[in-house]
Amino acid sequence: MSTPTEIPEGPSKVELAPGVGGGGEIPSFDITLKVRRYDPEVSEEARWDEFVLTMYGTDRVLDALHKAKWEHDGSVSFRRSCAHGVCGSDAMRINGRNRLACKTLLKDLDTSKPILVEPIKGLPVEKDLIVDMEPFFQSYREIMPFLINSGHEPTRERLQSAEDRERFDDTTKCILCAACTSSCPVFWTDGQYFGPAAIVNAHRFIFDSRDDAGDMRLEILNDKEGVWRCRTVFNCTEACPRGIQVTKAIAEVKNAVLNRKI
Amino acid sequence: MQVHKYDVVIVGAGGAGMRAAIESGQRARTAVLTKLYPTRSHTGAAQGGMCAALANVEEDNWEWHTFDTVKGGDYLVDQDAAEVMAKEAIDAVLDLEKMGLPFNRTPEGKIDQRRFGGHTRDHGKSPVRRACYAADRTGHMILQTLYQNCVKHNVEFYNEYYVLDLLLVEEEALREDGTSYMQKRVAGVVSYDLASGEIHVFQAKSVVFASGGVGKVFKTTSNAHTLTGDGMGIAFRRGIPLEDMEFFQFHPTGLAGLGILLSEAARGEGGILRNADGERFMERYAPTIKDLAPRDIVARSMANEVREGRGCGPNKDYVLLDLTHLEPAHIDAKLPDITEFARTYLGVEPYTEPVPVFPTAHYAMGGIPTNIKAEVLQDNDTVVPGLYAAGEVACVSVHGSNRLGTNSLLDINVFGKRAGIAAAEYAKVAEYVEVPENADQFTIDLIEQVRAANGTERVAQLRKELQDTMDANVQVFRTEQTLNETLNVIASLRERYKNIGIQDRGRRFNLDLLEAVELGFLLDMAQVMTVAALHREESRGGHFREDFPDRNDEKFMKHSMAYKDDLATSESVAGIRLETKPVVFTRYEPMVRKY
Amino acid sequence: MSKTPAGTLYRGREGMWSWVGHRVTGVAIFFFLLVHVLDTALVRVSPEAYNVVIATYKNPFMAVLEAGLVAAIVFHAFNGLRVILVDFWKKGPKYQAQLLWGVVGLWVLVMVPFLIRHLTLAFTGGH
Amino acid sequence: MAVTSEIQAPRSGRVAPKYTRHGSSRGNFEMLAWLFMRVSGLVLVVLVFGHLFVNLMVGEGVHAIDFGFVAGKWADPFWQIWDLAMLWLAMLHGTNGVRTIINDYADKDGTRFWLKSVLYAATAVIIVLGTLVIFTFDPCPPNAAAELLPSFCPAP
Ligand SMILES: Cc1cc2nc3c(=O)[nH]c(=O)nc-3n(C[C@H](O)[C@H](O)[C@H](O)COP(=O)(O)OP(=O)(O)OC[C@H]3O[C@@H](n4cnc5c(N)ncnc54)[C@H](O)[C@@H]3O)c2cc1C
Ligand code: HEM
Ligand code: SF4
Ligand code: F3S
Ligand code: FES
Repeated sequence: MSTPTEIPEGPSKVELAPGVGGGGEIPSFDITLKVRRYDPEVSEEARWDEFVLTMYGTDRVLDALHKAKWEHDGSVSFRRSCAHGVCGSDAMRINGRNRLACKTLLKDLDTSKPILVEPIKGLPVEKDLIVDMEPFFQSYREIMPFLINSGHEPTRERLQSAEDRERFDDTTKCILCAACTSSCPVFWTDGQYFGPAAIVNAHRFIFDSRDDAGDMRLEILNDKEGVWRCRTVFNCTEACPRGIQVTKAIAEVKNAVLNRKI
Repeated sequence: MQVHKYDVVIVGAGGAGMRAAIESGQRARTAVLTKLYPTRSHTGAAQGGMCAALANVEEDNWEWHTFDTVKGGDYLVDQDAAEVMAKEAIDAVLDLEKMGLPFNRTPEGKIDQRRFGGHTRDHGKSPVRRACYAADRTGHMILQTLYQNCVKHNVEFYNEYYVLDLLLVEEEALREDGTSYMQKRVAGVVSYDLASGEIHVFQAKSVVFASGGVGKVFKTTSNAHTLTGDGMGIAFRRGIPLEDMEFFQFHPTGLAGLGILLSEAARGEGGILRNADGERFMERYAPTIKDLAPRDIVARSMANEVREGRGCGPNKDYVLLDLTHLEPAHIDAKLPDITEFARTYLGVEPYTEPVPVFPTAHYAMGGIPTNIKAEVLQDNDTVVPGLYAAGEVACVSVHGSNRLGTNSLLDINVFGKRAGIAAAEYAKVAEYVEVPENADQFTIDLIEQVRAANGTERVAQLRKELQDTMDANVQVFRTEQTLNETLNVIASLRERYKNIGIQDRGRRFNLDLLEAVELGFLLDMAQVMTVAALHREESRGGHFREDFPDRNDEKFMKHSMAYKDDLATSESVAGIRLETKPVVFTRYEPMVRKY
Repeated sequence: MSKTPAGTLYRGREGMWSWVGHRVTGVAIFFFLLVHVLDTALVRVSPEAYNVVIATYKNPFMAVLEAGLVAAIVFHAFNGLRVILVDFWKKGPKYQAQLLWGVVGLWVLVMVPFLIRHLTLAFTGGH
Repeated sequence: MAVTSEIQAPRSGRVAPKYTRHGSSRGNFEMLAWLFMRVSGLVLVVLVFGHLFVNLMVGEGVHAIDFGFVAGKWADPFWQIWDLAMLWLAMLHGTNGVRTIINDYADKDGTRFWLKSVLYAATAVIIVLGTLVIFTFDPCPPNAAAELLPSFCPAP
């Protein structure tokens, strides 16, 4: 990850291929959006609501939800903020799989059938697509997700080789969206399992050469609700919108615990 | 009325809010109120980097950095503030590294640095590598690292608490010269708990505003849906002026049509802009540093290319960002996220195809006026004791009329830290200000009025019309006529706003209601921006008036200060009174800004 | 605390279905094993008793059940090896889906000859 | 509209009871169990496949199995050890597997306890019984019909 000394200069003028970058007309199409609705203020029963919407080629599921909320039923509730997959607000179950609504293009789904949108599983639903995230963050906090360095503070930065930096690069990408944890069948059972997201964030520090508390985190995850509950189901890896190799990270943590003990 | 009592209350848990919380949390009893889970804040979207003259890869020093900041801001920067920021930048970066931020590294293991627009060596001689970065998710790593340290220090967060009002009391006081004035004091804030729909009052000795930007007044924007200028709006409604609101930065490379940002790092790493003829047009506008010219210049150049018919695509309404001459491996190593955006959202493969881009509303240079201690000013020089602001919501002003890339992540860290320390120190010596009776009444009225609203106008429709107007008339090119037109539109939208209807009348997670409240802030802020833009009859930095295309130092080398003026005195426009505030000069005399 | 409304079935992929398979076969084998030890224990009672029970294993219906059991064991065993590779081999997680197809392939490879032999034996009758 | 007026502050850190972990487990039991599953699995592959092959594939397959067949095998200490190892490993492996499954799906502590008690009791019985059978087994029981016995038995 070192800086190449010279960045190539592009030519001042190039021939552009005809129509390059031009998308032509953006096609529009109709979709049926089915949203799992639940509002305990109204009824203890959940229900499906259907919206028929005209959408465009670059639209995402989030745009469809917005359209449903803004033009049809203002009470449809969901979290969202950044709208481009970096804040982790809008993990939800789209056609049965955990996805970020803002990163799922409608045209990549089968629009001939209704698109099903449900809250993520395993966390208490508060209203419609909004779930209580506290249990999720609690597990995150329990793995001590912060750098602990026992040496004395250097005056400048701590040195770290590019290779050492690369070692934990993958797990630094986590946006705490909970798509992984709420896709894990083990987490669904009793909610006690620390869950992949907590392990991913522990991994980020365990393999950071600047950190000295890896052993403490390994001890925490050597719990009966820790890494050993993972059954390598891989739903987490498939759900992660950041492309983090979650199961691999979990395997690395398992092996780190083993190596420490044996 | 539920009243919580804290020494320090911080509004907002983005970079600035959490940086403040880390400091204040260790010194005083601190609560952080945030409308989003902290890690959802928009600081996480920042990509390119955070600059500091570390001189890790080439010669550099903070004085050059100060100069670039001042020049980049077209000399409207308060130079004392810029100096503070450039000096403290080095520690700000090192602090983050020590907190655990995984910066990219040089072969020697030091923090790596890269080029960014407007950052030069020796007062503009050539580009310099000053931006420290973590791939192209520097903001993400800053946000995560700060949150991690908040967890470490057990900072108390109130997540999904919308602050909707600031409690200020006024008392008569005497100036040094014997004249009397009304001194504001802060008593706390009022918030709305999204989960339960309840109102909570927070009494505090110090309040820090760190609630971020206001990009959602525009349609095409890199900002989150939640960046609705609440903090600025709350302060403004309570009589605090807003400084330099006419200056809004339009980032050159938003994905065409969507506004999603492709970081300037794309150009820092060698990407270039081309028009429909395949020409690298920036060679014409900024012969020395070309594509790495400051954002306002690049954005205007792009808009100009499109205006003059050299735009690309079916509607000739965008230009192209060309990365095809770069090694795919280089692109993957340095720009993985943003190339993924191009692929995901436009279906364009940046290795082989140029990416359609167009300027997108990005950053509010203006905001709540503060001094370099992050203390909020109630006028040009009177501090409101106990009230602080930092980050995008504030205007120190280090960005002047145009912010340099990577200076904002720096700003939030430097002034976030300052605000946190100052707020805690103040709380140690200060007494609580009595919370006024019925402190929550204003907020209850606001909420209940909206909850009961059953008019015929839709919030989403009004917001869309507002955003369309702002995009059409208050974007990179402005004229008196377009601005006046906008004021008329906003005035009619305000009328219609009185007749809105919402459908969700519940208490739990009533986002329908919140969106209506947020629209109220957006309307206020759009109006302030437009009035300020109308007032500034010159072109400077991010503000370009076609009817006044030149910078006019004689008349306008000053900050604008917009006050809410309910009495609608004769000089005020649309209930907004504009005054000015002198710019602080220390080292640099204004020069023509040329790159 | 609000009740979690149940929704649709989660649409997992290779990893999830192989796990479901592994779990189901594991339990099935376990229960068979309990019975199998008990019936084998009859050898301690008397040769007659044992042979009577074992004879019931020898009709075609049981043969099919037996084939199912072997199928379960073979899948569980191969998938168990896959799980072990995922745990300990660096590239295991990356190739888990391919490994599963390998497991299925091997399973077919073992089951076809076995079934041919086992079912011919079962249906043609021994002695 | 039922809305509670008291709300614990701050909201962060308020975790629904279902999710709070009751203390942490000490020791490395779960790790060892996990490791055991893998090691025993590897050994079982050999044992079980060998067992199946010899019993179902060689000669006449399942038809050949009768008292004589079993007795013939267990007269040889090699098969005794083989089957003993298989019995123990498979039972422990299977029991631990089922234990995990009970932990996963039995929500209430009480249910968990009972299911596991039954499981462990069954396992103990089966292992003890199986072991006894293998070791106390007499391939040529005195008063049995000669045609049922393996050929090496002395004629009565
Ligand atoms: C796409 C993008 C890329 C960028 N890239 C760079 C870059 O490379 N370098 C750089 O220097 N700068 C960059 N910037 C600018 C920089 O990221 C932002 O200006 C900066 O992060 C703002 O931080 P903040 O803490 O002030 O606000 P934010 O991070 O936006 O946080 C605002 C906080 O306030 C809270 N809040 C808001 N309203 C309320 C309310 N009413 N009640 C309670 N809480 C409230 C929110 O919940 C949130 O926690 C970029 C910006 C964008 C949009
Ligand atoms: C033949 C070779 C075998 C191999 C290689 C093997 C391998 C494994 C492995 C690796 C696991 C752990 C899976 C995990 O942690 O996700 C496992 C689980 C299990 N095994 Fe086996 N096993 C074998 C035979 C058996 C036998 C004979 C039984 C029955 C007695 C059995 C019953 C189980 C059960 C019940 C589980 C738990 C499943 C779960 O938790 O989902 N296995 N096996
Ligand atoms: S690991 Fe991936 S899926 Fe899980 S919380 Fe982090 S970003 Fe989301
Ligand atoms: S889905 Fe669950 S079981 Fe493990 S591999 Fe992922 S955490
Ligand atoms: S809205 Fe931010 S991740 Fe989707």
